[in-house]
Amino acid sequence: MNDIARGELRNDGATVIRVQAEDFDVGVEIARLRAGNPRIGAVASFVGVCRDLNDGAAVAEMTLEHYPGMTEKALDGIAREARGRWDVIDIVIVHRVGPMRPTDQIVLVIATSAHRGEAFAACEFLMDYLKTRAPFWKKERTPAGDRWVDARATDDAAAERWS
Amino acid sequence: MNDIARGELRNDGATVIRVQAEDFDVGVEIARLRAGNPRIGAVASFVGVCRDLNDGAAVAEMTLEHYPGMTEKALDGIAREARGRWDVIDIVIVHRVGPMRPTDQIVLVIATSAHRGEAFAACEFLMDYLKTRAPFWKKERTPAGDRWVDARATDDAAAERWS
Amino acid sequence: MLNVLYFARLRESLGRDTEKIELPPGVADVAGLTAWLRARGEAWERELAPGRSWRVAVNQDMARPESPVRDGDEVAFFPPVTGG
Amino acid sequence: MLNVLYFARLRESLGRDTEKIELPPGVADVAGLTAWLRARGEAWERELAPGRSWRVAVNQDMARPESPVRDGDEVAFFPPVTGG
Repeated sequence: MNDIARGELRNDGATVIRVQAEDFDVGVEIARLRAGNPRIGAVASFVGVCRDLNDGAAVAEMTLEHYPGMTEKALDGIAREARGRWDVIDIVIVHRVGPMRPTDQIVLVIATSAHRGEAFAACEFLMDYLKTRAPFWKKERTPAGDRWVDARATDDAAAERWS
Repeated sequence: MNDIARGELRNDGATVIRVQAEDFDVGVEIARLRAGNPRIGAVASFVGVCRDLNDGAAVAEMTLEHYPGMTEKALDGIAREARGRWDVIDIVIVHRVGPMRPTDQIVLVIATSAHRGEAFAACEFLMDYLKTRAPFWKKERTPAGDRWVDARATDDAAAERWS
Repeated sequence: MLNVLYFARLRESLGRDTEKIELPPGVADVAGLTAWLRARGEAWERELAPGRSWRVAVNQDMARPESPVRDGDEVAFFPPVTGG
Repeated sequence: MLNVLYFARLRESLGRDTEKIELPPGVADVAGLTAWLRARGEAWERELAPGRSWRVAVNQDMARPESPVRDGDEVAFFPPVTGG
């Protein structure tokens, strides 16, 4: 990568964090980022989706609870940590709360960069850290009744890869 | 992961490959995949974007040439290889050809899965292999004239990580 | 005064989402406050047992047993997070 | 008869995008066909020189110098790919 380009890229984008009940549109979010900075060459994104089956039980509906205040603080801290590790331009984190049904979108994470390696790494890091550090809790409605989803050991392992 | 769920997931989605001059909408593509399969829990995607600066030169426009016939064959082979390695549900590869300008979208790769680790890995693998194996060539228009973009050693290195 | 919050499974099991607690004498850290809450009775002892999985945040930052707790702090108890 | 294709920089330098070539006597693989093309003259020698970066596909699969070339094959010459 060209040194001048690197210098120009730093701190050039923005971090956007939203916690909302409303759905989101990945295409709209990416179009906004692209239009805002012609130095973006790579946009890595992740959408977490509500499944109809979790740990073998049929899920009819799910409700996401969070800790207002700490949520935004934790997500902002995760974004800062990603910026310290990779040369990303933009970071977008949108996390929905409230009731959701199978096939509904739950979370969106986008990382943009000049090159794809940094965008991919930052995006996966953001998701792994969000999964273990951001105060959200899922409660599922199944035929056997409501149940709080247990944290996964695989999520802790995924987050620990980065330390 | 639940064994029954794993078995049900295999070969359950589709591979979609398109080479086209038209733009694409990530949100529309993801919405279609989600609606088609309530077992999708993770959607990893990547959008490659035309930059206004490459190797230090200002880029006003770019043209993508490809090898009709081999392109589709190569992309299909890359998708099959990804399916052999990860438990993905859907794979979407859309690659544009023809003239493009800075901030325009060039390529879209999406991998869906029940869980995010496999979706991320498959998506990054698809991009790395596409970068070194799919017959596309970029020609940039710069103030110093037109020039064919040279292949990057970093792309070969990225693809070799997976072998 | 501490502002204590409970979320998710703990909110339901303990029957409250928030309460004001006068900083108990001798309590100076998360471990001390947890021990004091556990002494409240059965549900508290069960949910905050050493074998159960729960987390504590002090002033909206993840905390550890030895993290200090001071008058005026916001202390939250909740299960391991499951967002995304 | 071989159907030979050229793409990108090679298409421009060699001044053609496709041509039919009668399989030259003694040519049985990619290395042989490349050597035969290189003997055509200056631009060919320069673009297909061992030190230059180019790739060959036979019947739309990436090929190596030792890959066989047979009558009726589609053989393509092009620079390393730069898509995405």
